[in-house]
Amino acid sequence: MIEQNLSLLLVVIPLIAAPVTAMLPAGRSPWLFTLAITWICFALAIWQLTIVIDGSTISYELGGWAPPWGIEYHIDALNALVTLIVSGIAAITLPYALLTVERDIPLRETSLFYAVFLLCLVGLLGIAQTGDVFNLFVFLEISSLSSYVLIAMGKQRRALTAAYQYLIMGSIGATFLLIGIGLVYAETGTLNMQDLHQRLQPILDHRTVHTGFVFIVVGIALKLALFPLHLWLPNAYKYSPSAISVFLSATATKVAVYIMLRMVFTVFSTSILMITHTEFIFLTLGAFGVVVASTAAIFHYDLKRILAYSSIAQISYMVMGMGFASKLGITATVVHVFNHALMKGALFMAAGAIVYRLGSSKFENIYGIGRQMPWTFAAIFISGLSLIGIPGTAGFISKWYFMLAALEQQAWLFALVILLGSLLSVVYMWKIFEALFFHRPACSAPPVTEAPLSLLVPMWVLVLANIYFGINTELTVGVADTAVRLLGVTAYHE
Amino acid sequence: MIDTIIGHYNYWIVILLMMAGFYTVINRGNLIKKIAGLNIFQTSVFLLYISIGYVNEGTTPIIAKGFTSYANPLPHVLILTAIVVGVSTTALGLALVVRIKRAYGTIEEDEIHDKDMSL
Amino acid sequence: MSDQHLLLLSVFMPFAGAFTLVVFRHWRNLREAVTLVTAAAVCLIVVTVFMRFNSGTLMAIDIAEPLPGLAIRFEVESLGMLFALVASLLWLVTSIYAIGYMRKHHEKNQTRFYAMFAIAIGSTLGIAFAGNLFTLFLWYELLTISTYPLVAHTGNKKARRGARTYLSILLGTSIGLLLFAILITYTVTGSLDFQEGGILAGKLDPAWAGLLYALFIFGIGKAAVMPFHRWLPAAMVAPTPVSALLHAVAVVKAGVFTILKVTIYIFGTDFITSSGASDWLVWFAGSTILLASMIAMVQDNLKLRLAYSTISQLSYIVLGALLATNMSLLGGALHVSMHAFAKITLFFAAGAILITADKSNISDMGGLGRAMPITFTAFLIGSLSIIGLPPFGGMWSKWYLGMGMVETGQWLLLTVLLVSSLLNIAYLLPVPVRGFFGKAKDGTEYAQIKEAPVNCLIAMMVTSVACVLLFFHPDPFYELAMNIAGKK
Amino acid sequence: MKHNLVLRFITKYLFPVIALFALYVQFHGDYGPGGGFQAGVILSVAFILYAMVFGMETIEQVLPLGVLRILASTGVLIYSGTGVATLLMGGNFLDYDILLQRPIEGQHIGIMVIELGVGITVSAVMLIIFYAFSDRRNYD
Repeated sequence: MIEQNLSLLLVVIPLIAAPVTAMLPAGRSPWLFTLAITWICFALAIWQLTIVIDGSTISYELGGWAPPWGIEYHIDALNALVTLIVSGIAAITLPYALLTVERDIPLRETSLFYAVFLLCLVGLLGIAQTGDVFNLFVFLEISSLSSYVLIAMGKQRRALTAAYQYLIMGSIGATFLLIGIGLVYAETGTLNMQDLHQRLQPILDHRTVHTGFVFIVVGIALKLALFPLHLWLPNAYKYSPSAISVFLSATATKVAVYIMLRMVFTVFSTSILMITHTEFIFLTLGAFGVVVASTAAIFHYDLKRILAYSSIAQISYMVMGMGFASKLGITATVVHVFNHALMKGALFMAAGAIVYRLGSSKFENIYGIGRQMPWTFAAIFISGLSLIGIPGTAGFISKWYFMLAALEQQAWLFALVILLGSLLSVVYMWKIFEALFFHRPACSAPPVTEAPLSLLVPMWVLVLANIYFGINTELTVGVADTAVRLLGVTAYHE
Repeated sequence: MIDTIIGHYNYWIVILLMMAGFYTVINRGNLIKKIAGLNIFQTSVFLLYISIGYVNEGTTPIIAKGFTSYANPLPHVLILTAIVVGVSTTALGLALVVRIKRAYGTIEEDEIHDKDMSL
Repeated sequence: MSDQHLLLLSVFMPFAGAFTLVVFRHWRNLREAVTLVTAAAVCLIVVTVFMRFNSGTLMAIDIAEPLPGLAIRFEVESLGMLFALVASLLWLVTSIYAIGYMRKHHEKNQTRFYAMFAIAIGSTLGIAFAGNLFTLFLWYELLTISTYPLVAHTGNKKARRGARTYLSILLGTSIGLLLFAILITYTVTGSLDFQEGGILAGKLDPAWAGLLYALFIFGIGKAAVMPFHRWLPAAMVAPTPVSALLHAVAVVKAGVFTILKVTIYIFGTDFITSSGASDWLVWFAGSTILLASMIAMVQDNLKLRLAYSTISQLSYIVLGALLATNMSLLGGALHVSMHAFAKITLFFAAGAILITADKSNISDMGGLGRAMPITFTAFLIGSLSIIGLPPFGGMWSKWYLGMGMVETGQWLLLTVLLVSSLLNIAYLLPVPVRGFFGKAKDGTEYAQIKEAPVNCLIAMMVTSVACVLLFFHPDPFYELAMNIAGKK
Repeated sequence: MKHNLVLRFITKYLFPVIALFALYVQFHGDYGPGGGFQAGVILSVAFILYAMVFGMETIEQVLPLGVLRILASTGVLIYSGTGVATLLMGGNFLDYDILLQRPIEGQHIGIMVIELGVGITVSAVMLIIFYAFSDRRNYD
């Protein structure tokens, strides 16, 4: 019973839980309930992955309507991996959220906060599970709307403007996506992804299809903060409550990358990239994104903001990977989606722990804090190394694949950009290390102690995952291989 | 030529509204006007969808005697959902504006920017 | 214990030691005892590995496979064995020295110091026993990172700036060039295994071999070939034991060791000679030898002078690799060990002078030798070994390097070698000479200055005796080095 | 506006008419244009009109914010509960065929219940939005 409805339950359980949470009395009970729900989702996601990891697929028909008329949940290895990331990060964020949320959110709003959090989870899981493009749009908006709310709950007033800016940009992106879906629907008369793929193949050179494709790509590019549409992201991550920074940075943009993969490779196909020259656009914008965002990160003096800019750079890598449009490139993108969730999650958790103790992430307030908070600092250090791509960490694996993809096509320029990006990340990460550890603390700095255990344990789980998935890549690379095969991407030929 | 232009009048309206809305979003500094622009922008898309679903001589898609041609109901259903999304976005956006007004005392973008910078 | 586990133990023992001594951080004596015990244990294990290796046991173990076809693999082969022996033996000596030094110098954060030191040595052993280029790169990067806190140890502005230079050059070259080179190698061959005769021959267009080889030579920033040498003088802000073991032995030798490995097992010496990959690179190494020696002559700070001397000496080994003949490789491999023992003696002496007399500039050391005779004698022995005079070990390596040059008819390079030996005399010997026969600037005698702490003296004596012993009995190292050269 | 007799009079009598129309739209959605979304909005309009004429306090007495929140949540739960019910009865999510013995009746009852949930949530949410914007006692 559970197994046959697995793919659905992953969406429905948090959906039912959200209104229940909203009705719970303020206090710790909403947290406890949400915790249980996220862990259940995580367990189901693992289960789901074990079913599809061999390359098989699950198809679930909502309301018993067969596709392409009804909404279908179509699960393959890629969906399952993204679901695993989203639910896993949610499950690990929740223990972390307990104390930080008590600090960030007024007590009477806690039940609403967790309800909105669950809605955001519903949206993200729904995107990952669904096989219907319009359904995907709806889930995208559920997750986006709830993330605007979550960001606006940040303590400083700039959280409001950040959320507002994100809302405007996100809504434009969603509307673009809607236009694109509408145009494609007008041409094909279907919304089911598999069906769309079949029907689009003969008409890939129609102008309406191109227009639809471009609208879809631009719409998603806004959501995933592709350079130069990234301006909403730094403030949104900087001013949101700590737990939300962790959750969104590790999941929201990754899910947007997933949508891009799905749309480009499943709904359309690799050849549309060549027909519309989008691969070149992906590569160029990705390369600019890597260089510009990494450089921008160097010139900021605020931990969370640097991490946010670094996120933009890392997403640009993923877009470059798509631009290579080869087996290796997409493998790199998929692996990096997973690995980046691990490292950014850990980094934002550590940043949140510092904010928890000091109330600020500005360098001038946190100089030398690494000595008082050695575990937090060590977490930043190791996950920072992973971000740079030091061998032995998860980040290295994805960088390795990006480089292989570039070298395979003898795209020397882009290979150099990837290396340059790594070097720039060395610079900004080391700026953080030095500020946190070797810089003399300000005289007025209050004495602080190590972050509480409930913050440290989730943080270190992610840190250790960074090392584990740098040494054992059976899961990540294995799933990515299967996913890429199912996406129909082939190895690069000259 | 004229026929093609007039024949696609629904698209012209859509494009006109879309550009008007988009321009407002980008150009206006007033946060409420931005949201109004966003609304117009979204509405144009709703119109696009509905006009896609139109079938010549078609009636409301309810089975009844004497009618054989119906409008395609699916775009309507889709757009109903999209309208709900639009309403939620508007409500949330306006709620944010209210709170921004409370926090900053203004809803003009440049003034808010100045206040943030002056800190 | 099985051979494989012994191998793993040798690499991970220092890590375990680091962990243990952090646990015991509040008990100073216990902590330092842990360091010593770990160092001794590692030394013992490596010697055992050496014994078994000599008796013909093949030792190799894969511990994980992060990327398809690229395992984290440990394997013992002659060159790595030689390097591991040198590193572990000298770690034991340095640990003894470091305890005396750190206590006398009242350094802060000693726990961090010892822990990172142990991790750095563990990484060095990882490099030595790496079974493929991928594993080697992994430990190479870990070594860079683990030595960073040691360089920045004092934490003041000067140390931070030095550490930044250190890190940016080492990480920059390794990510920007070395990783690039590794990836190209992998793309071309589909493998990164160390194979006798190399893996690139026949797969890479010889025209590109020179470029790829250059990426390797410059990418391995730890070998300090000019113009990527700036990090080594910058690293001299570190406490002296760090400079002694890491920046005269472990880190820099890891660099040249990697170059040797790449030359022999990735390119293959035949491929290098046939493709002419190294023809233009030898001049970089040659000019590094001369330029660094000249810069060393004008340095007044003793540690800086030694650092530039190291840069120059490293290029000897690089040159040995670039020439890719039996003799030159033998010389290069021997020089890894000979230079290690000599240079560490010099650094020990420099550190001893710093902590007892508080002098770091050579011009202030006039007459100091009479107050610290043992230290300065050790310095003299080290200097002579570096210069390459009998009866000191340094003679052998220079001899074979020179033979290699004669063999290939590189007369100009031979001249470089000889001139640089003269320069060695010019910048090293003035120190003991001034110490023994010179006068202090202000004419005072150093009545109040006693010899260095006994720990430091023991360490210095051990290494200087080793310099002499290695002249008469270079056998263990010589045989290992012969293996490599002979395998060609 | 509290003293405008005409408005007060008309509003009082319009209120039940609007509410009734909302119910019509709600339950006739099965056969003609209509459904929970529309009905929910219409129903909330009745309350909003009343509130605009008689003041916020009057409807807050009937429908305090807390009740509205519970109503909004309940609507969602009715919706998803129906889905879960179909699941438990062995069908797919929201597969109404399974609800009653004859599939066609199942479809009728299923869509009714679903739309009821939608209607409750929509009207409650519209009122919550209205409260949020009109209740400016806390600031200004």
